Amino acid sequence: MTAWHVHVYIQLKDGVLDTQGKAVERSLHSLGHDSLQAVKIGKYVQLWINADSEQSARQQAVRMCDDLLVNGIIEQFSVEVEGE
Amino acid sequence: MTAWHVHVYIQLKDGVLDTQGKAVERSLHSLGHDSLQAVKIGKYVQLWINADSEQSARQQAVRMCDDLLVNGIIEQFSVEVEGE
Amino acid sequence: MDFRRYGIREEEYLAAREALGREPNECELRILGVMWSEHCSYKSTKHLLKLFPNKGDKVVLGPGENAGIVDLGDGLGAAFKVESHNHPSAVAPYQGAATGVGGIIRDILALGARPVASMDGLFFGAPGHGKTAMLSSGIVRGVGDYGNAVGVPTVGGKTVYDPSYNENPLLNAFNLGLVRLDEIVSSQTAKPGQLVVLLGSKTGRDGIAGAAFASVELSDDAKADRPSIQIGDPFAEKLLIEACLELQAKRLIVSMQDMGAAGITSSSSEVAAKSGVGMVLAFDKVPLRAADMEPWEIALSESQERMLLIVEPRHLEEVMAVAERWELDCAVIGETTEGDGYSILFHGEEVASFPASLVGDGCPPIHWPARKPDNLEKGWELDVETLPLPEDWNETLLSLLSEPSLASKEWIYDQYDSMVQTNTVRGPGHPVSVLRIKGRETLVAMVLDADPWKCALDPFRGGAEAVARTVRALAVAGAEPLGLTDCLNFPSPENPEQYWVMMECIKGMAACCEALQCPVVSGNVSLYNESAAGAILPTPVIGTVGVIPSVGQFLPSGRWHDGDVLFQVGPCIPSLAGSQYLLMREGRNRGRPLEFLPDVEAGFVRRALKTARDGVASSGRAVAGGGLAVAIAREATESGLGAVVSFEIPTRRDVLLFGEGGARALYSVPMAKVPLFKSLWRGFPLLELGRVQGAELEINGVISVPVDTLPSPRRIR
Amino acid sequence: MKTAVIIFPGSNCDQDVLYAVRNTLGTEVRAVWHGEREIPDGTDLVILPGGFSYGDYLRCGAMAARSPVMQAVIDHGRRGGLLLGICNGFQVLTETRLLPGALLTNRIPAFICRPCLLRVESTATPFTSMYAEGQVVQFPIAHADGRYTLPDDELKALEDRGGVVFRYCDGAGNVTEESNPNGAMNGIAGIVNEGGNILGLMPHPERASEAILGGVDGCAFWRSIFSTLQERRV
Ligand SMILES: Nc1ncnc2c1ncn2[C@@H]1O[C@H](COP(=O)(O)OP(=O)(O)O)[C@@H](O)[C@H]1O
Ligand SMILES: [Mg+2]
Repeated sequence: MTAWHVHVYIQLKDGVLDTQGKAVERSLHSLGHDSLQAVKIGKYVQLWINADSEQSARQQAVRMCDDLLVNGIIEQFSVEVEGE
Repeated sequence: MTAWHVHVYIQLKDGVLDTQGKAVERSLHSLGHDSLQAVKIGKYVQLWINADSEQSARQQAVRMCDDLLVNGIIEQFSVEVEGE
Repeated sequence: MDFRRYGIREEEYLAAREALGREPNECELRILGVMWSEHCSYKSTKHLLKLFPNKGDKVVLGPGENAGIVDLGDGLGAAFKVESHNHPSAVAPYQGAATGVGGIIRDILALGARPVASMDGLFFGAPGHGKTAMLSSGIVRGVGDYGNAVGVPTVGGKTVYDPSYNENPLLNAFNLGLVRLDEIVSSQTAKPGQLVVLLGSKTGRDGIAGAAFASVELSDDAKADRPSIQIGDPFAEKLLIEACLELQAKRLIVSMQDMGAAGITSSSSEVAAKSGVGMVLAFDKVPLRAADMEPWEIALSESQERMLLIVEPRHLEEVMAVAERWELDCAVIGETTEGDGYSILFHGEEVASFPASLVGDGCPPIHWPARKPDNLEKGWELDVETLPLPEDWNETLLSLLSEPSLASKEWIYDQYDSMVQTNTVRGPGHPVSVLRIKGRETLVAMVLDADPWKCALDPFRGGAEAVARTVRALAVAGAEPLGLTDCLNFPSPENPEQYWVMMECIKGMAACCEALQCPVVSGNVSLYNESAAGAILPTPVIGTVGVIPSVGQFLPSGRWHDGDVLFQVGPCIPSLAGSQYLLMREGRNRGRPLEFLPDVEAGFVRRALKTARDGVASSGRAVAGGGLAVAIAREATESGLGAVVSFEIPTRRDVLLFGEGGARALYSVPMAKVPLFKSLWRGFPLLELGRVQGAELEINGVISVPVDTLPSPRRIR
Repeated sequence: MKTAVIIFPGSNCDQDVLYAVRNTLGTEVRAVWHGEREIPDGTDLVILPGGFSYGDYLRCGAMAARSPVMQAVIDHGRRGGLLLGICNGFQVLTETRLLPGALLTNRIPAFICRPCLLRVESTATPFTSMYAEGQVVQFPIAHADGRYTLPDDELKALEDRGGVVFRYCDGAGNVTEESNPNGAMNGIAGIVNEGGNILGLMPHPERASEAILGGVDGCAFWRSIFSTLQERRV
């Protein structure tokens, strides 16, 4: 059993209006960051999981996403696994 | 000028209470995810920036972090730049 | 021993050494450094606070406890207090404000009271200034997110903008709770042989030495040595509230103390000292978030959402069961003993030991020298006749109503849940906030106010005026004032002129409390509010609480009826000194505020109370910021009605319309009740102003505006 | 009529709802802790109250939707029992998928608390039978995440079956951009499931159920439920 460090990136699906992103975009513009084209705000979840293999760690992480971490109606996610 | 897609990962510094992570960890455990050791929750911000070079895009992103996106007292961040 | 490293002054070091009869060790010095900081020890102000009257028929618990308690009648008490979280909010606005709200709620909870209402005092820099937008939005979000989640409504507050707060914004958090008088929990009732229990979140390295941090001036390059800021967890606080109230209802606790500044050390030594017992704590029993914490870090950690309980050994099991149900950590960390020895063990070794009373009471007071500011009188110079009259009065009124300090604070209080708990009869947006108490007739009313500009000009008069403003507002609404709490926000006391100003402010406040028989039951001091850019205005913030016997005796504001007669009661000649009008016109604060007249104030309060109780008016509002014209405009917009106002002017028009100060109120009275109203106010200056009618506001032929063009807060129906 | 109010850690409108139901109807109301596996026998109405269950960390209502008591609540709803989610409770219902869609951060990403006007779109529900079709009522809102959202095809299906029960509107009953406080699609403030027994809404009827608090438009909400249940009995 090894401990795996899993990174989960969650973002709103395309087409779902990201009001926080829009608000941050406006604030950054008003601070003079003119080269900024767009902002999108999501979640960065780190999980430390005990598992026999990288694959099993990934599977478990995906299951946690489905069970709780991600709302599939509005969100999408990707997973990266790192050994420890 | 190219548009660069910048990924910013923000997390709480070590030792700073992660109220969300704590609650999510408990909830995942109660859903039976026993192999889970720890959870940490942060932000995943995506920026689209116009810049001449990757380096300049990175610098601008870091400045946006300092100006607004990140509270240096409690948070730390890392940046990844991707061409478009 | 390099005691200065720990923020300890030489005389303090000597006092400690003498009390101990030996050299204090490093851990002890660190503890004393924090416990004897200004924030915890009140060493510069303790003797000044004695000037406040704190006794009265209705006072159940005065200063000295976690909060004051006044008697609402029928065995029920209101516990309330206001506290500053200025320095943390300046550095980390969101978290600083949030933990400020959480902290004051635990103060109230520590008495066994259920927190039912919050108010917030916000003092921001000039709206256009670089940091103001970021600081104000962060602070407001912090107040809101914490209060909203924890389920305590924010029912009112005070917001002031002035450049003196540019670098040093103020956040004062007020909370009020209800408690049955026979169920008050005390921090003074521990007996030897009882258990010291820590309930709530784990202890981490948050805000270590935050109290000491609050006792120094803000420096620009503070980033490096900033203490790690506390993070608020309103979710944990909500559980803590329910758990503590359940423990109290089941009578499982002997004594309780919140953990605020200086964490475990402060709370436990206070309980020991006040109860007259000793205490032995084993720090290895403290549930930690970071494994490698040193004893002094554990001692001083300001991790939030923790309470200290004193429990009889036979109740421990039940206490643990309650904690488990609410999913809170709970650990026995020590016990009370005979005598007054307070000692901390870590892995079996004694790391600190002193008499319990030493930390709380042992700090030698400091009497800073006071000197009347040289230019005080210069600031009083104001020859009104040299001021040009406004050219366009409509425009003047409209601009005044849009001045940041006078404009609607909707953008702020809309972010606050003001209605949760379903008791809010009048929430933010009204001159007083009013709560009902379920199952009773009585209403509780409260106001938070301040007038820093007048305090700066004449601290005695300004201090008195600030207190008077709160009491007038309550009295007009029909609320008998029972007591008040105050937060003294001032710059460094080490400057003799600033010290003098603070002292005079306190004297002025005390004089008004005395005259109106409104005792001070709790409070807080925040000094060193200055930065390289300068000092803040002297800013005593007053939170006053009153009781209205029944809904029928509550006089609302903004309830004009068509055909009502409008009156101003009170001395007719206000002053432009420190007025919003003058600040707006000149951009500078000057003039001498009106003299404080104790008999007039008392006479006003007596008559205003009777006016509300006898139901002789339809609407009433004390005249405050912006003067009579602003009061009329607010009543008009809230009522959705116009008025024709025209009266003899005993002085310059702008002075009467925009001048401030003194016991004055605006009433609208149904025609049929005018004789009654007049007889009620006999012996007091009374000025008939005009009539409620139409949809235009017309004042003495100079102001004429349609009411629906005045800036006004939202009206739904 | 027996009502059960579920209390999650972090719920904060639980006592308000208990009080409003008792005060308006005088009927039996019980609090049920989230850790229970069952709801009391004979429960007619289950209410998921407002608040910040589990701190609203991660996503509003997400963790509450997965807490132990929810299986019993879901079963109650599936059996046709009346189930009401107010504010956070509505968020919980969407997270359990008993109601379609999701509640996202408000158009202006901040908490907003104030009275709101609502148009009653459907009186054919057990919760609104005592209102008039198109009636404008005032209930307060208090939330940061109330922007009701769902995919276009589902939105159409929801509208087509008359599943929208309340919409934000102005004083004249018009659904406008300005009268929509959070950017919800089609101004939607409350919806009902296909079975007609599960209702979720963001505004708080329990805060509009007493004159002293400034409004009584919520009373008919509780009375509707009461009379529906009476009728079902006979
Ligand atoms: N920070 C705040 N939080 C909540 N309510 C506030 C706040 N600031 C002002 N208010 C509310 O806005 C209204 C006006 O506030 P204030 O600034 O004191 O102006 P006024 O001169 O009318 O008293 C009051 O009802 C007050 O309770
Ligand atoms: Mg006020």
